[in-house]
Amino acid sequence: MSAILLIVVPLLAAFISILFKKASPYILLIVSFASVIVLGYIELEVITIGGFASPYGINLVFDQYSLIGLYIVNTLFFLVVAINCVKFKEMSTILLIALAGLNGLLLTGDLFNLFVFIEISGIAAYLITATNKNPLATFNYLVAGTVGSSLYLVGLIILYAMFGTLNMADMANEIAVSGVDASLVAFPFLLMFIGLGVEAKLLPFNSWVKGILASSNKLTGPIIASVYAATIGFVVGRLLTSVFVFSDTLGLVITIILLASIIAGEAMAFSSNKVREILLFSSIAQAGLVVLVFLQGFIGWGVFLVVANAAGKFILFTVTNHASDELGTDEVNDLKGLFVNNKIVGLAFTVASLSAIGLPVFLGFVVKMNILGDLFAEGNLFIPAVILITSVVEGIYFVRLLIKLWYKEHDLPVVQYDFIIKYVVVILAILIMVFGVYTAPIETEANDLDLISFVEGGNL
Amino acid sequence: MASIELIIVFTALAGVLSYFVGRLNKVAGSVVTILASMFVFVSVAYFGYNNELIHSTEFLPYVTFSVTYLGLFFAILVTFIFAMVSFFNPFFVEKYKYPALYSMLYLLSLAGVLGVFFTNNFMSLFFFFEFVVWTSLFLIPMGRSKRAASSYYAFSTVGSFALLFAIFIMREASGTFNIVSSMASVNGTEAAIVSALLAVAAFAKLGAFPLNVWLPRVLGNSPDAISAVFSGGLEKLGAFVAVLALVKLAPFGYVVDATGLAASQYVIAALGALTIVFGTLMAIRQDDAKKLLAYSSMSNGGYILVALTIASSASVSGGLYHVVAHALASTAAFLAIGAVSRITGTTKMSELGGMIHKMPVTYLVYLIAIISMAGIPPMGGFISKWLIFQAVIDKGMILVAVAVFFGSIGSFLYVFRPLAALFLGQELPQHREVSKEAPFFMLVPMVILSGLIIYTGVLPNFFLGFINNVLTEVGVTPLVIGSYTVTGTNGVLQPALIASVFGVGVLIAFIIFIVLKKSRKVGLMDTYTAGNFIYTEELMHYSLDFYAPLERLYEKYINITKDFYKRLENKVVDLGRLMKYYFFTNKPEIMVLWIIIIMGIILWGDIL
Amino acid sequence: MLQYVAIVLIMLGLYGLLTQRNIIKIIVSLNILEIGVNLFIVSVGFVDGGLAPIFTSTYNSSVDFSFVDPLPQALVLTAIVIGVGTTALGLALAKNIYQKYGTFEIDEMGEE
Amino acid sequence: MKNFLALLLTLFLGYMIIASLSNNEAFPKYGEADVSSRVSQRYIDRNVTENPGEVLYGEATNLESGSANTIAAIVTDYRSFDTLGEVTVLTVSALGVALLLGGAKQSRIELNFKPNFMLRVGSRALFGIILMTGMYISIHGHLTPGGGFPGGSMIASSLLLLYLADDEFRANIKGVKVIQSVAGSAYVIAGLLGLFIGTYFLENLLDTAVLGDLFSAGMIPIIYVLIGFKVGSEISRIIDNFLTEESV
Amino acid sequence: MDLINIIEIIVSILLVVMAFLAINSKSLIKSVMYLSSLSMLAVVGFVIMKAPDVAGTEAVIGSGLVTSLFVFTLLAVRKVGKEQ
Repeated sequence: MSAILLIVVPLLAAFISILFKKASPYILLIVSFASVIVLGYIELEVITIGGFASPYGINLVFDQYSLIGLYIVNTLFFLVVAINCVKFKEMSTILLIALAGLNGLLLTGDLFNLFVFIEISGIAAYLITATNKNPLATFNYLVAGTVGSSLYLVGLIILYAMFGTLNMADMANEIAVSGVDASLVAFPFLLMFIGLGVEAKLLPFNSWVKGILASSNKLTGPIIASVYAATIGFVVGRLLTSVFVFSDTLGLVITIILLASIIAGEAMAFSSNKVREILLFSSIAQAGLVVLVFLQGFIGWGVFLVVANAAGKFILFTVTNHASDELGTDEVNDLKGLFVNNKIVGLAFTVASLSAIGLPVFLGFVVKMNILGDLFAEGNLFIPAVILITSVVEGIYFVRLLIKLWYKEHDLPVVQYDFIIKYVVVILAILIMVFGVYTAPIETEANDLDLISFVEGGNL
Repeated sequence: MASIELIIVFTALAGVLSYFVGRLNKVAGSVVTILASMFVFVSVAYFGYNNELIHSTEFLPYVTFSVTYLGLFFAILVTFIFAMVSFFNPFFVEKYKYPALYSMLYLLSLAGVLGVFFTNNFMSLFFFFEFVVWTSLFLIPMGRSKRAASSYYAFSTVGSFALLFAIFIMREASGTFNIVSSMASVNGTEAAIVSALLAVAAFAKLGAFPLNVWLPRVLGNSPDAISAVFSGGLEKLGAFVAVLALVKLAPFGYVVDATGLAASQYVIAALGALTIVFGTLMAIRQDDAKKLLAYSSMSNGGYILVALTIASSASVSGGLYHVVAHALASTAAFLAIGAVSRITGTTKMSELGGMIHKMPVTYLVYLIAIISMAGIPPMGGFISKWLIFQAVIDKGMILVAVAVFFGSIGSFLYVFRPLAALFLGQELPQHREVSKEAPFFMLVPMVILSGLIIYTGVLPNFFLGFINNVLTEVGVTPLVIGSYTVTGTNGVLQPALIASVFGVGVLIAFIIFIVLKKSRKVGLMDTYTAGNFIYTEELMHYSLDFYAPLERLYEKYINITKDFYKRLENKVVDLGRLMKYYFFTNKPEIMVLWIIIIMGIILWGDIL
Repeated sequence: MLQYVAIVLIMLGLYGLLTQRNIIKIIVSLNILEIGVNLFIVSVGFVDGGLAPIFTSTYNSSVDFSFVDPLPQALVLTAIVIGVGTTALGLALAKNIYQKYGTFEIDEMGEE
Repeated sequence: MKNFLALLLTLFLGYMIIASLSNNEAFPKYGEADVSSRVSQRYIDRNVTENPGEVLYGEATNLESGSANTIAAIVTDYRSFDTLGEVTVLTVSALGVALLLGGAKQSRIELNFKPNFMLRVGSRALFGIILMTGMYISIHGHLTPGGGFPGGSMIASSLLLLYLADDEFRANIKGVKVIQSVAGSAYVIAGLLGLFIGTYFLENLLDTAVLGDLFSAGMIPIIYVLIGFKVGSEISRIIDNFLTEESV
Repeated sequence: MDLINIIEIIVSILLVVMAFLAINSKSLIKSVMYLSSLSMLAVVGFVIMKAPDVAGTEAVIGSGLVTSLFVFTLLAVRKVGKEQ
């Protein structure tokens, strides 16, 4: 079986489901489930499309790196769909296309093809967020996304003019071979970075995030904050570690942007009184951290940081957004005592937030410790200090939130969770704990990934 | 023979068991905590004292243990405190929101504490540290304040992360996480940074100035049993780290020739002195007995810091002895207050009085505890303070010495207040009917603790002998002790003699009190004031606000640290709000503006 | 020349986004930005005196001619179609916004 | 004033970009692009997988991509996957417009002018011509400039003409949907055929014949026609959605 | 100087002017019309740069369809405005 089916089958299903409105939720459910299952049966390879070899035709790189990305994204996507497909029937076709776009983002080995998939998944995301009933926020997202992708395109074209290729691996090769001064490629890389930064929620480019996630519902919250964030994380990781070359000034500017993103994100989360806002600003900070980690070249642990974040944010957003959908408010004070009668969901939420803070025995801890260790090993003391200080802030607001949600005497908010939400969040929480304790497979995998060399066509 | 690993695993499993038992029956779950913590204490103390603990590991991944005298010293002490306090659990468990969880977390944090003291690997140390923080964190909000938990989290995380930072620096220097070898491998600036970071960790755990805000909040607002555990047990984790930071690592900075002390020692001693003064002054002001004891704990933490930073044989042994003395005394005091609160439902001094009539044993326990805290012979607190005073004066730290003496006098001033307000004076009508002596099983630990307090005061040599082992291990000359004498730098102390003199004195006073009893008990209504008859049974005792003029002197300055952190928090909130207001509008212009600025910055170099 | 104009158009698009607070104007600015980008892409492949990259019978007789770069043009085709998709969506959203707030001016909508 | 400053700022940035690009020796000056060093040279020479020698109009046969229009070759052959994605973008935005502008559409939006009889009839006639032109462009995409995108859009604009000329007119949305779905699916299936019959997804299975013939270039005309239908139906749907509203 | 260069210069100037007008004009419909003519001028630009395919596509889609969508939006809105 070829990995291209992961893109094509959802696409075909989407085209077909235009005609069969009634059946479309089931098509969506089946296709998204099948893409998780199928992943186990596909062998790693570089797929050439149309029979034209790599720098000339488009290729898809199905290596260890994209396999992990596909697993996490498809699984989370399926879970989102399983929770929501009944409620959001009219979104089925769009969700199918979004799935195709996300898989395409993870697989593609061509920079222009990446742009096309950014647009596919981006436009699908605009529409998915339209279910928030906040058109202004969606519009803002659309403007930001369009500006970002236009800049990405300009950057890409400048690179094409300089090196004559659009393929990622070939581009990286050409840049290395031609030996041009790094400052010459700084500007196009910056443009592309801005384009990705918009989607990756980095600080000055993320004005859309608040509007979208602060009014998000059970569907949009997890899908934007978890599934999309994971995908973009993987894409940025691949580009940063394999293709982009950041010269001194550019590297410095981008590091400053990322640190600002982390600090401001945590500060903003700290100053918020609404659960969704807390979570969204926290995910801004995490996005900054993810990119920072990839920028330092730690592929393996960057990947698992993305995975840990995605799983955690999925639980957090699903739980809070269900509650705020039901109650019509997401003020922390109105949700006080939410978990007193929903202990199982509450435990899952607690696990997710503790993992986000980096408490031992959870996945987040393993990842954070290894990242810090690697940073120290590079003799970098400033970045770990920033990470640790912001972690304190992050811990404080999460602890505050947790205590408020767990402890209240009377007037408890009444929220019922469906059994499916319960199962999903509990399973994810258990996975977070299991891999927090049984770290051996993760460590081997991370070390394997660190050896990845995309220039030679992926790590097969 | 007993394996440390097995003890820890046993404790954790007992915690899980207690959870499930607690789900069935709340009280039964907490009884499990008593049995388990007693068992842990006995096995650690017995096998540890006889050097029969096995440190090999078979089940736990990544964790390695070693038995050191330092760890053993702390472990025995803290498991003892846990065991004693656990007797209180069955009586309080009804009141908690999640009783089964309470029992589980109690035992889990005990397991974590054991891990901290016995591991020989810094990463595991950090792991257990965090483990203790998180397990104890969720115990706090079962009490009165939810905010206390987040401030506890904030400060202890600052400490943990400072520790982590230091750990990673040491790992870079040595390539290993092993405590002994990685601490030995740092030198020069690195050692100074590591030592400073570890000191921050110690300060945070001890609640020393300026990282003190959490301690009174937590101790004052936790469930009563947990306050005792914090004050006697968990706070001592800070002392453990302080030994690593201040005694095992060399001090740094400019060295004063005359005294042989380095700048860092002066700074830490000064901060310790500030802690003492601040804690004392704050304790004097409190109305709530638990808060008062909380500030007292803080000021005693200052003693430990001062003692450990001087790092002479008298001071370190004094510091460690103070750890024991204070752990015993403050646990006893907290338990006594807890007993009162269990009976009456409050710990506010203004709402209590005359409890001595109904709770004489509790009164006695409290009395003994505060005598020890004030450093009056013949209790344990006297011995440790004697040693510390000597070391401070010997090193010529005049200002610190003033602070230390001030703290000692001050502590006498403040611990007397709850005594007068809670136990002495008139019995209050609202408590008269319900009051009775605490249940037998609550009295047991209190009495044991009081006995130990007296024992440490009369015959300190057993403990000092053990402490001498610790001293040898960390590289300090041991203290000279005879069978009944303690030799300091300026003289020889004979605690037993002092104790007997005191005993005789007290006996004489008691006889006089009994024989020449002049007073007569009357009811509240059976009196008049200035010619007026009293119609209501209102409180007529004056045991509050003893020191109002003194308080007025420093009223303005009491909130410096609290205000500082409040302001810091507000600054962060302001920053967040500003960022939100600035970046997250519905207009694309800010984003576009920043894109333009960033592009401009990158291109600027090309233009020039 | 046209390449510079393309960059100026991109900048004018950004200028529009920077100053305009009207939904329709913002979409217009986006379109200007996109046109600028498209012109820029094509200009990158332009060769002075080059032929349009289509084989015709004239090509056979005059081999000296060179083609302009066809790849950017193919990319621009894609970009244009994607642009119209975005614009249509933006306008549909604009209609929704108008239904909700009764205005196109962002400043008059008030903070959420 | 603020606007003026913003204008200065952006124009200055534009100047900076231009200056930086002209300082950049690796970036070719306008009009001096070196095609031979880029991947597109191989597209022009049609020698990505084989070496056909010199490519001559009307003579070269069985090229790897037999379309005379190199852009068509790139769009529907070399980089056909991009085009599939692009068609998807259009699909999703058409669906989105339908979703955003309300589901249960009944009536046309009222226009301010009333078209008269002549206009109606004339536009009917014109409709046919435009439609035919659109088809022609689509089908000849591999030979002449144009192809599926402008062709499809022309098909849609012929419908637009009817919409404007007749305020009662509504296209058969069901039919449009069928075209939308079938054309898209057919494109994907064409690709899958390549995967299952040949070896690669979107492989050009058919004989490419002589460069410059109408029936040449294998799959390219077929795919271009499919794209034409797809684009046409999507844009028609967008137009329909913009010109209708929920009946009150 | 060739004719084509002169045309190029004229088109360039007009492009900038149109873009500026489209952004700054007060009336929305005028702005849309300027955008349409900008798009038409871009078509000329594409032709100058030897990109007939792009030119055709831009002419039909960019200049034609996009403009009509803008106009329809404004029309629909004006009607809603009248009702209110």
